[in-house]
Amino acid sequence: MKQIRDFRVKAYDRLNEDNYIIELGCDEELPAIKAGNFAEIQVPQTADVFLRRPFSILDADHKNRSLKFYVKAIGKGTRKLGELAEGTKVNLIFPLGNSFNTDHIRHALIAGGGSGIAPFILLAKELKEKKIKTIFLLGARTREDVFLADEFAKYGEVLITTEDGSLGDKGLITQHSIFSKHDFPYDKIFTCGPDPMMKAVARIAAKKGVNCEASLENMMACGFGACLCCVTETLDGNKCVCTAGPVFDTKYLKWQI
Amino acid sequence: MKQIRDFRVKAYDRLNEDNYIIELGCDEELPAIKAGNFAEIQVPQTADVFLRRPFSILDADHKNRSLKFYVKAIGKGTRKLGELAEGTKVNLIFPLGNSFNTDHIRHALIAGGGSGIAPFILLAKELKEKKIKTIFLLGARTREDVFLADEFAKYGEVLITTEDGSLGDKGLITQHSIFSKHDFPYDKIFTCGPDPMMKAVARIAAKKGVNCEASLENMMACGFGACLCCVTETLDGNKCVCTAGPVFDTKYLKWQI
Amino acid sequence: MADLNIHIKDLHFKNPVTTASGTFGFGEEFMEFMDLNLLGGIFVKGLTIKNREGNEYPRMAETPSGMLNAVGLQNKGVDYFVNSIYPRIKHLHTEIIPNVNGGTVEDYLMVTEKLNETEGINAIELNISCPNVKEGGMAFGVSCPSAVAVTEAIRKVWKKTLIVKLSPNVTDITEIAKGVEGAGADAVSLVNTFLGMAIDAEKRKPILSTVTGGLSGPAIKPIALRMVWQVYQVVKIPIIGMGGIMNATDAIEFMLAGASAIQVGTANFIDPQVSLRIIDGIEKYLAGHHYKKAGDIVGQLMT
Amino acid sequence: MADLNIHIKDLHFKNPVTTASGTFGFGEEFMEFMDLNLLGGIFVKGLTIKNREGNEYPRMAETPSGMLNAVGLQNKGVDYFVNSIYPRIKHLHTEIIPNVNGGTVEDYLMVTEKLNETEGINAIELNISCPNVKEGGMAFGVSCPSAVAVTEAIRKVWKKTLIVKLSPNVTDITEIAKGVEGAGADAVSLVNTFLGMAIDAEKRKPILSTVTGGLSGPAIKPIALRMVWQVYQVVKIPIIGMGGIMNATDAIEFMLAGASAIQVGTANFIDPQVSLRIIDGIEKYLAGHHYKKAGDIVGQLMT
Ligand SMILES: Cc1cc2nc3c(=O)[nH]c(=O)nc-3n(C[C@H](O)[C@H](O)[C@H](O)COP(=O)(O)OP(=O)(O)OC[C@H]3O[C@@H](n4cnc5c(N)ncnc54)[C@H](O)[C@@H]3O)c2cc1C
Ligand SMILES: Cc1cc2nc3c(=O)[nH]c(=O)nc-3n(C[C@H](O)[C@H](O)[C@H](O)COP(=O)(O)OP(=O)(O)OC[C@H]3O[C@@H](n4cnc5c(N)ncnc54)[C@H](O)[C@@H]3O)c2cc1C
Ligand SMILES: Cc1cc2nc3c(=O)[nH]c(=O)nc-3n(C[C@H](O)[C@H](O)[C@H](O)COP(=O)(O)O)c2cc1C
Ligand SMILES: Cc1cc2nc3c(=O)[nH]c(=O)nc-3n(C[C@H](O)[C@H](O)[C@H](O)COP(=O)(O)O)c2cc1C
Ligand code: FES
Ligand code: FES
Repeated sequence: MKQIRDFRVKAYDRLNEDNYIIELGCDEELPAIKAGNFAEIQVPQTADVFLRRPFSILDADHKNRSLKFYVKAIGKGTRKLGELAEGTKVNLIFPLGNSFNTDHIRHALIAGGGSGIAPFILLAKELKEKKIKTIFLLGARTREDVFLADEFAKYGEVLITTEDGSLGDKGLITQHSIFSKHDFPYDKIFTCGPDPMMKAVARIAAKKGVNCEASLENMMACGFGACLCCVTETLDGNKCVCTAGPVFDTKYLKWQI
Repeated sequence: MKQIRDFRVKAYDRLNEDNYIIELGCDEELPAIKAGNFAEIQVPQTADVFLRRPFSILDADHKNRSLKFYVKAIGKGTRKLGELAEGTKVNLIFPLGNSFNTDHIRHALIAGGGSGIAPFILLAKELKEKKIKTIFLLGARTREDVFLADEFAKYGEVLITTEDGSLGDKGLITQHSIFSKHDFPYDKIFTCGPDPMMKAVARIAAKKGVNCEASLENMMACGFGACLCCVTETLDGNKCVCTAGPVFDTKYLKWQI
Repeated sequence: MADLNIHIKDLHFKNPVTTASGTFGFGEEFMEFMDLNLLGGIFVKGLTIKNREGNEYPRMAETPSGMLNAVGLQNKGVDYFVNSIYPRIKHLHTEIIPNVNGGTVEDYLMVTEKLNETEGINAIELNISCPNVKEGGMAFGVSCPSAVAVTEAIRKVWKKTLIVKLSPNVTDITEIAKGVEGAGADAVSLVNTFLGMAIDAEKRKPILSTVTGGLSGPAIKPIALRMVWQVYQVVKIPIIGMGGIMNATDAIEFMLAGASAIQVGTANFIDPQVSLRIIDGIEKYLAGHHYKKAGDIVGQLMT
Repeated sequence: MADLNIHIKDLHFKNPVTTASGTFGFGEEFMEFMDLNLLGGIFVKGLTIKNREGNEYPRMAETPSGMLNAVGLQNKGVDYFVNSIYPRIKHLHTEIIPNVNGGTVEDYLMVTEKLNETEGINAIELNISCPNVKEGGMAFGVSCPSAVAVTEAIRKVWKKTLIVKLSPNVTDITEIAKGVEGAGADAVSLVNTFLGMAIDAEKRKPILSTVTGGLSGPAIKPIALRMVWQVYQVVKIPIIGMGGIMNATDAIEFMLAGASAIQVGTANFIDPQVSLRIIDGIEKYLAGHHYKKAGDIVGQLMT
């Protein structure tokens, strides 16, 4: 059940200058939250931000009634959200969107590019609970852009690629050797990140005949299906990323791949 | 010389729920500030306030490089300005406007109505320095609306009227007995407050042949003569309250009195 | 408590607060957030005769105190509405008002005829002001003769309440309002969005796939309010006002300017429950100012 | 460093950043805040043939991301400008451009003729778009024939650069722009303010003494930008763009849409030094994108 609820800033975890984790707490019990769900956050205390901003739910602590979000500061809203005093009221609409499908998997590959890692902590937890073996492939520009690797390591092997080779393999995520090895044991790929990277991953998945789900980050005005602004082209025509997604089976998307 | 300068919130003095004194500090030396001058404050951290807001300078501490403002919270900007965390950056344009004329006075009467008291602390200091005897007449709706009476008492006798009689004489400021007494020793009246009250005071001053200066609070867009929005009608036509005022000799104003 | 009812011919709003077409889906998107039966009415997403996929992504840009949209009337067509959507929402105790669109007068007529056969629909809103479609849409609403022509044509076939939604992208909105009144409209609703544009300076590209889009939100409120006030001076039919309404005070301003009812649009995206707060606020205002009914403040601006 | 110079016939802006009429006084109000010589130009407060007291107070209302004004061209008349104000500011190394107003074509002509005799003035801006005066003003700018007529009349007597300032309160701004281009304008500036209104719901009264006023500020930016882009498609003369410019990015957006220069208006009230920041920002943008001159980005939006 979707909620509109006031939270309060509990704490920040500053990953580096532009990246942070924000923890928000509330008084009532949290509803059920699934891996892939997101929240529409109303950024307070600024004249520059009119609409809410969507963020994947990084983690949900039902006992402490708090949610965590990983945020990369790229503009007005994401910067302001990183500067609030402890205790500041922040209004959320959540949980929104669909979730990843973890049925019938034996071995999962999670491919997160750049800041596209937020939905994967909850997913990692779900996969672990289901005892599904998981490998994490994190791609970034440089070592400074690799986040949460230690966290993911709790749930499976972590492989890293950086474009400049400063950490892990040098190159793009799709150039990692696991894709060229003869042995490709994964029967499901989950991906999130920049569009070109997700398309490249989807292309590989298609070639290998492996099911692939991508979490999209289109521009949204509402987040709950009212405005029809956030569409992506699918085999069934334009679909709202906020309600039909954000997670899509890549076969269903009309990506030129 | 007018300045555009960042200050920081140093402290609040909460007078009651809707009235407060805000102290703002800066790093550089303050310019000369005269009684009657005001500042245009950019209210930070809110989507609701587009333009700056004008406030009389209540007090200036040159040694500690801080300014004080007395604010009555009546709307979006004045409420937000009362809720800032210590250290919040606040931008000011100051000092703006003209000042009171304290030349050739023997005995001054200061008549402040409601929240129209802000310009009178600096004026009281100036009058005291010049050894000009001063009496303060403060009018308000109820005793809860009388502010800074103790402060003014440092500079002269304080008389109070309240509409409900909860403090001092009952009635309007202009109904106070000093105006009806045969003996009217004052040769200058300074007034600030709601328009009808200032007009009534000006009427009495005219009748008694005493010079009267009023500090006006018209709506301003800029505060420094650029927009021509803040005019008041004078014998010389429309004049900007922000540059020709805020202090006017009431004889010069085209008030229907 | 003040009487909040508003009647416009066959249409009965239990209060003056309705939701604007294209910002409230078909109501269902808001069911988890509120009791829809509390609303005066719901203007549902624009309908066309055939399925429309709408414009390409990106369709949205945030602007100061507002947003641009270029949805382009994405909808599954009037038949799908009548057969699949309406049956799911017709039980609601609030007026459901379809928003009728077309590229030609014939299109408008065809959509209207489909709705004619649908029981429970007491009014349609003729959208002659959509800035986001290549054909028809706003083109009808920015010229008086074409606005009159389409209104007259629909009037002939639609006997229940006919609301014509005006475009603000005109030199003189009073002329168009008078025109459609003369052509038989029972009410006008205004305003639709303003044609605007947003640019990504770094990429040197428009943000919207269609270059231009429709501006909505509080940014446009002062202009919308002026238009409602101007139209109120010249027409006798009721006005349904909108454009940047975010709270009860905004709504009351529109009513004072001459609107008998109002529509809440973009505000729904930011606070899905805002309409209920607006109803509450109007009630409080009426009580506080000792008005007996909502209609008593309509056009009561003292100028 | 990129070349920032812009030439429009006799007019030479050392950079594309100028200040908008009515928002920068006669420059003197800003001398304590900045070195005025750094500006491309200063469009001074609107002038009329006789002294005008302007409209009654209140003349201002704040709106979401904007403001309404109803100043009504308060000024001491063109003679006072020529004899008393101009001598005080003519030494500035920046273009001083008078903004010419009138109730009739004859008024406009008389003001222009007074300026004709004033050395150092290389351009005038014909304001046919002021929404705040009862006679003339916007009336000229919302009809193509009258816009053309006043432009033609002035063109006959004013030989130096003639800029015509367009009203956004029209159905089709391209038609008016083409009209004044044909009538001999050397440039168009757009937009003036949008006709809007603000209401005090508690008092049930308009906030402005004139009921309606002109809306400016970031709220109007998306519409202004769209109009500049539309006009750029149809005229060959340069465009001076404005409407809600608050920073360098906004200014660059207007230039990409087709403006050769820009005017900063309402932003001056909030940050009197904003124009200098905008000049800096444009320089950085040009350098960052490897442009040789400011003119290279004009109209370079990739659509
Ligand atoms: C379902 C979903 C989940 C998301 N999860 C996360 C998350 O967990 N962590 C995170 O950091 N971000 C996430 N995002 C992206 C996040 O919403 C945007 O970064 C944010 O809205 C930007 O706001 P801003 O005010 O900082 O940027 P603005 O100042 O509004 O814009 C800055 C620049 O970024 C561009 N931009 C803004 N939003 C988007 C977008 N959604 N897609 C592409 N470009 C955009 C703008 O065009 C502009 O060029 C998610 C988005 C979606 C739709
Ligand atoms: C020279 C000058 C000195 C001032 N000094 C002080 C001071 O020392 N202390 C103080 O508390 N206030 C002072 N004021 C008034 C103060 O500027 C306003 O109260 C403030 O701008 C209101 O801002 P807001 O955002 O809270 O109100 P808003 O939310 O903008 O408005 C709330 C309501 O107040 C009305 N309003 C707003 N501003 C004014 C105004 N200037 N005059 C009349 N009605 C107005 C609005 O129309 C509206 O109805 C002064 C004003 C001037 C011009
Ligand atoms: C995303 C979006 C979609 C819209 N779709 C329609 C539509 O289909 N038909 C219509 O008549 N108006 C449509 N509108 C216009 C609104 O109904 C309304 O006229 C406009 O948004 C102004 O009101 P507001 O400022 O309160 O949003 C749409 C507006 C938005 C923001
Ligand atoms: C207070 C005020 C006074 C104005 N006076 C004039 C004027 O005298 N002549 C004129 O052509 N435009 C005048 N304008 C319009 C501005 O020059 C400009 O066209 C408009 O404000 C839009 O730009 P902005 O959004 O950057 O302010 C005035 C605007 C304001 C806000
Ligand atoms: S964001 Fe509004 S429908 Fe998806
Ligand atoms: S407030 Fe702008 S001139 Fe006085």
